[in-house]
Amino acid sequence: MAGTASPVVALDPRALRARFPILRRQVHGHPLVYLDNAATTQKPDTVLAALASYYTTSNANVHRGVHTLAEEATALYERCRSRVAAFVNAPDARGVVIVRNATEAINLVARSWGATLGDGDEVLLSEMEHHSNLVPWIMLARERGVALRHVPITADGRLDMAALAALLSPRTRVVSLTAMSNVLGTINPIAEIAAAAHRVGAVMVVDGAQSVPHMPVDFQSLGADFLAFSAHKMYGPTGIGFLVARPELLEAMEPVSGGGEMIREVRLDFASWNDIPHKFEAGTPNIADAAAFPAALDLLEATGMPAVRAHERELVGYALERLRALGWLQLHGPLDADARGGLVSFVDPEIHPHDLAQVLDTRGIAVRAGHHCAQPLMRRLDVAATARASFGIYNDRDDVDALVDGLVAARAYFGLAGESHG
Amino acid sequence: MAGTASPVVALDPRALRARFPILRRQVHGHPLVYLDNAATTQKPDTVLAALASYYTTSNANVHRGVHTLAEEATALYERCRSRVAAFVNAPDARGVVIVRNATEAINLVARSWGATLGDGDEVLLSEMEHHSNLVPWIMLARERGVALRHVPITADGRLDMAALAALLSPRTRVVSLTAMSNVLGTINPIAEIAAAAHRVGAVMVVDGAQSVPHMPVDFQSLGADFLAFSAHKMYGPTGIGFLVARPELLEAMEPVSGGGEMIREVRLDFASWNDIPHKFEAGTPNIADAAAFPAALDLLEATGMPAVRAHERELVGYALERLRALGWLQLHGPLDADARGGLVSFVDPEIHPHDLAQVLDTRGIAVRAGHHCAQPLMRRLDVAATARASFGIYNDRDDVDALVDGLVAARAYFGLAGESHG
Amino acid sequence: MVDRPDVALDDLYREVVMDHHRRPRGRAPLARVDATAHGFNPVCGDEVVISLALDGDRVTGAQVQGRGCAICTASGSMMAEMIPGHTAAEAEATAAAFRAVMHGAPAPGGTDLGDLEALEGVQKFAVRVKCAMLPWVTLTDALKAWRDGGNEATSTTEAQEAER
Amino acid sequence: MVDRPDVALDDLYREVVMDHHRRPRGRAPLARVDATAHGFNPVCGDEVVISLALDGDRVTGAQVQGRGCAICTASGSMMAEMIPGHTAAEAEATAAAFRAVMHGAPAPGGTDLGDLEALEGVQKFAVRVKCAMLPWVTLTDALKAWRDGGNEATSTTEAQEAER
Ligand SMILES: Cc1ncc(COP(=O)(O)O)c(C=O)c1O
Ligand SMILES: Cc1ncc(COP(=O)(O)O)c(C=O)c1O
Repeated sequence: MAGTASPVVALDPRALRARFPILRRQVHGHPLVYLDNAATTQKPDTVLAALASYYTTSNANVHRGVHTLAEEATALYERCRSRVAAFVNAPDARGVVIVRNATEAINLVARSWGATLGDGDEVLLSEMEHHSNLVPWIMLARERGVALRHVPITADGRLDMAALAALLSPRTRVVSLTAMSNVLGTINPIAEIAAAAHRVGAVMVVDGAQSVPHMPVDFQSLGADFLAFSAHKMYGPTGIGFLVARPELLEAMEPVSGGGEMIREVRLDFASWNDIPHKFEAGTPNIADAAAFPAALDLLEATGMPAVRAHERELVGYALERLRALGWLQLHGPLDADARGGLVSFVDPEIHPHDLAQVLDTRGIAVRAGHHCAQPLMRRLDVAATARASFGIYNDRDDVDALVDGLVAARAYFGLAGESHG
Repeated sequence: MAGTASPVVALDPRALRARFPILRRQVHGHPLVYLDNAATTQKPDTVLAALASYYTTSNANVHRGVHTLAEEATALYERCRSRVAAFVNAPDARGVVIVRNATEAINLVARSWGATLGDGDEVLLSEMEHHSNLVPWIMLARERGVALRHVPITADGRLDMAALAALLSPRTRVVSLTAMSNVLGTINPIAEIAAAAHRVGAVMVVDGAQSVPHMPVDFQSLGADFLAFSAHKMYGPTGIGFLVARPELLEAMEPVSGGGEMIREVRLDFASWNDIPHKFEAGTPNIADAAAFPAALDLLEATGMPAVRAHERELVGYALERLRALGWLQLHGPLDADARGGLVSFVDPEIHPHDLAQVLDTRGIAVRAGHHCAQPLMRRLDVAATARASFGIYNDRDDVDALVDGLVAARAYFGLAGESHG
Repeated sequence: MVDRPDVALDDLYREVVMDHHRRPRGRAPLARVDATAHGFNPVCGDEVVISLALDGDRVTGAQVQGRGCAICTASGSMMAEMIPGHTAAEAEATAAAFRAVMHGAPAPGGTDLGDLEALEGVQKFAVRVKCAMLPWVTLTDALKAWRDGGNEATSTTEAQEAER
Repeated sequence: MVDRPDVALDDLYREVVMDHHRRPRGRAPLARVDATAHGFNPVCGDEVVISLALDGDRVTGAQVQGRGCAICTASGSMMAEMIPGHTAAEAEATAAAFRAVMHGAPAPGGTDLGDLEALEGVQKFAVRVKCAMLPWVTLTDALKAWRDGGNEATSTTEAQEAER
């Protein structure tokens, strides 16, 4: 994947849409318009077929069996690991730990790598982080007296890079940031930050939950030390996610969970660990979903991540334009589509996001309303909640138009003026 | 389920077999004879259909969305919890934490409840435990100076109950035992042990990985405080398991993983927890597999757990009889079928278990060979490894016969005498 | 797929509900506050603060502040209108009756839910039940704290709505 | 489903392999031990202990003990027969060549694998590759420890076979 210099072939959302059976569903008598992709994406037929195929031909427990099914299941499971490594251009498949989700990946780093930290050490986060990249560090701070620092955001929803530079110091042992905000859409300059982090001797943890599904992500050229993401946000099954790491770091880390698969030798009161990445995978893993996930990577690779990004960039540009034109919405995050991923958070000052989402739902339109697991950011933006529309490879301008019509209809429903200014 | 006093209707393994598509597969030109059910079971068509149905109609992220799909996905996810609670007769669905597997469930107890232990406290385990019920406690012992004690086993592979009584003391804070050994098959008298544990003030942790799938298990009448098991060993999907607990205990425990879903309020440097069981479920859970698992419970409930147990008891009795009659095998575990679950471990003193499993595989017979994640038990039995045949609801006497023929053929292949003495 | 009868928006946003939402009652500050509680819905970030004046065990005044959706606002507004003049026990009985209705049970005989009946349609919208309950959960907490001698409490819909 | 050509058992258990398995060479204790290592396959519990006598950097004697399956035993027996008379570097080259073959690569030009060629079929049985490699992984460790000045080492197939 990485390094292919072929020209970007535009993706065809209609053709892609046909691959997702759920998109033929009706909601309240309307065709489903699914705009909640930042929460989770839908799954293509090939992922469902791969799941069914695993269970109807090769299901067995992995790593320990001589029999044919066990061998096949093991090969399928390990194939997921190498496919993921290739997808993000990791240096080595041994650096890919298969976990439940991005949250578990970040917790693993915070707990295991975090165990090397103590009083006086600092972890640098930001005001735009998801709870999954805040709470594990808050737990670490409680346990080990580590200090948390937070990069503030600018008025237009970007990381304040000057403040970031000022916060970095030799005390900084970890910098952990989202590559793309799930509320603001902001794409953060991770490569630049990673270089700065390394200069002060910190490790760079990248929350790739939103970036890996929606743009080309190259672990090595980012200079990441750890990268966390979830399969379910990238057209893969629920229940499986990844921690991609530099193998040397994993080698030095202690496991956080004990049991089958992760051991080398066990005595009643002594245990030694298996090699990486196995020492971090205790118990029977989520084999079926690992076997199925490469089908999602096939789709993304066939589409091409540059094309995915170009499509969503175009779509968010169109959405920003149409939503701004309504005139009554507060939009959060940078207004420049180049600086943001394919999602937009907005607030109608007169209709609570919950009510807005409810009205949209009756028209078959699925958006998310709430704090998006970013309560500190909500406080910073001085809102209780926002509504958020987030795009995937199967969305197109018609979906944006349906959203805009829905927002106008909501105003009408609640008896508010709702003339489009556009 | 619990308390139904209807007579046990014998199950029909042939009819059940028809429900499992993989059992129509050929391996090396032979119909698959799947005897590795203690490692993982196969999945019925209804589980596959439920999985597909979830993804093609209701897939969304849970707990936070107003839209229809999110509401449906949440209802399906929470339905799994209440179905599991009912299946094991838990006092309250709030006591059911959805995890990845039995291993994660035991780790959760060892880490979170274990954090209340310290020097001088003791954890009582046994010589027949799976690594998943040894290593988490070894890790705890390392961290907190807790002492581990182990109930020895008798010559015929049962817990030495006199030794157990002698090991229990007011220092014992946790008793954690398997309800059914995955190597010996031994069914342990958990209710009696739980009562004894409670008398000294210890909590009773039950590793139900092998018992819950194969016999009626009633959380309340066992007197369990915690019960761990995996869906994949009970005809459900991989990637999902359960910790069933008394809610009061969960209330008092700290979460071990932080992120979305599990919080009440998050500030940049402070977080408070959601209510149980949510505070233990950080990040997007394995929604699809939770939605699908009740289909496996449907099958088990329709079959009836007493009938499942009766079937497997009968089958293991037949297997013990036929394997003993061969005359050259070492059999491990109690020879009384009433005292054991539907699995049998054996060693041909002249053929290494790996080689035996390999020969069986060429005949389409899947058995496990190895230490079965029970290295201390292997040492106790003075073997490097055993071969193990383990039964499920779709196995019948023909499968046992195929196994016996395979064992005879292996002897012939390796040029050893192999006359049946039976 | 979950069976779910098609629901009309108007079931949720009845006339009476919309009226309370647009002109919420009970916003004015009280001269004296005897009990107060802060309620929080972690699912959506909604917050309410309930302040009560009591004379003996009779509620004489109620103020409802905060930010919430139409359902939450209307529910709080109805509460502010209903409970003054009632005893603490009566207010708690109303809260209990309303919770029963929200969870699909019939209102216990004899309870007059007044305007709250207009929120009956909310029960069909599982996520929104918490919105409707937030003011009432908070009220219950304020009264509990007042009985226990304290006069401040913090509560969440999760804590009290978990049993449903 | 993984593509997997149907494999015959005889590919795994060739005549030569079975012969080494039945009458393993190199079981006799050495008069002098200059290097030793303990190898362990955590997947199946197999263990081997390799002891070596060296004269300068030439292996003069090898003992292979332990318990393992037919493949592991045969592989160890072949080793005990092959390496005496060879230098440490030559023994290591043989180990490297054998590993290459086990992982589907051609043997580096010029290496004579001797009886080990009979184990070629093992490469089709992914799990069994570790069985065949265990004695060689352990040998490599014994020689490494000897070079490093120590004379004892512990190794596992996982550690060295992970890169494959
Ligand atoms: C007795 C016992 N406990 C625990 C486990 C661990 O189960 P899992 O690997 O699903 O976590 C197993 C199965 O391997 C088992 O047999
Ligand atoms: C930026 C970001 N980080 C982390 C997560 C957590 O992902 P998951 O819930 O799959 O662990 C999410 C999604 O909810 C996210 O948007």
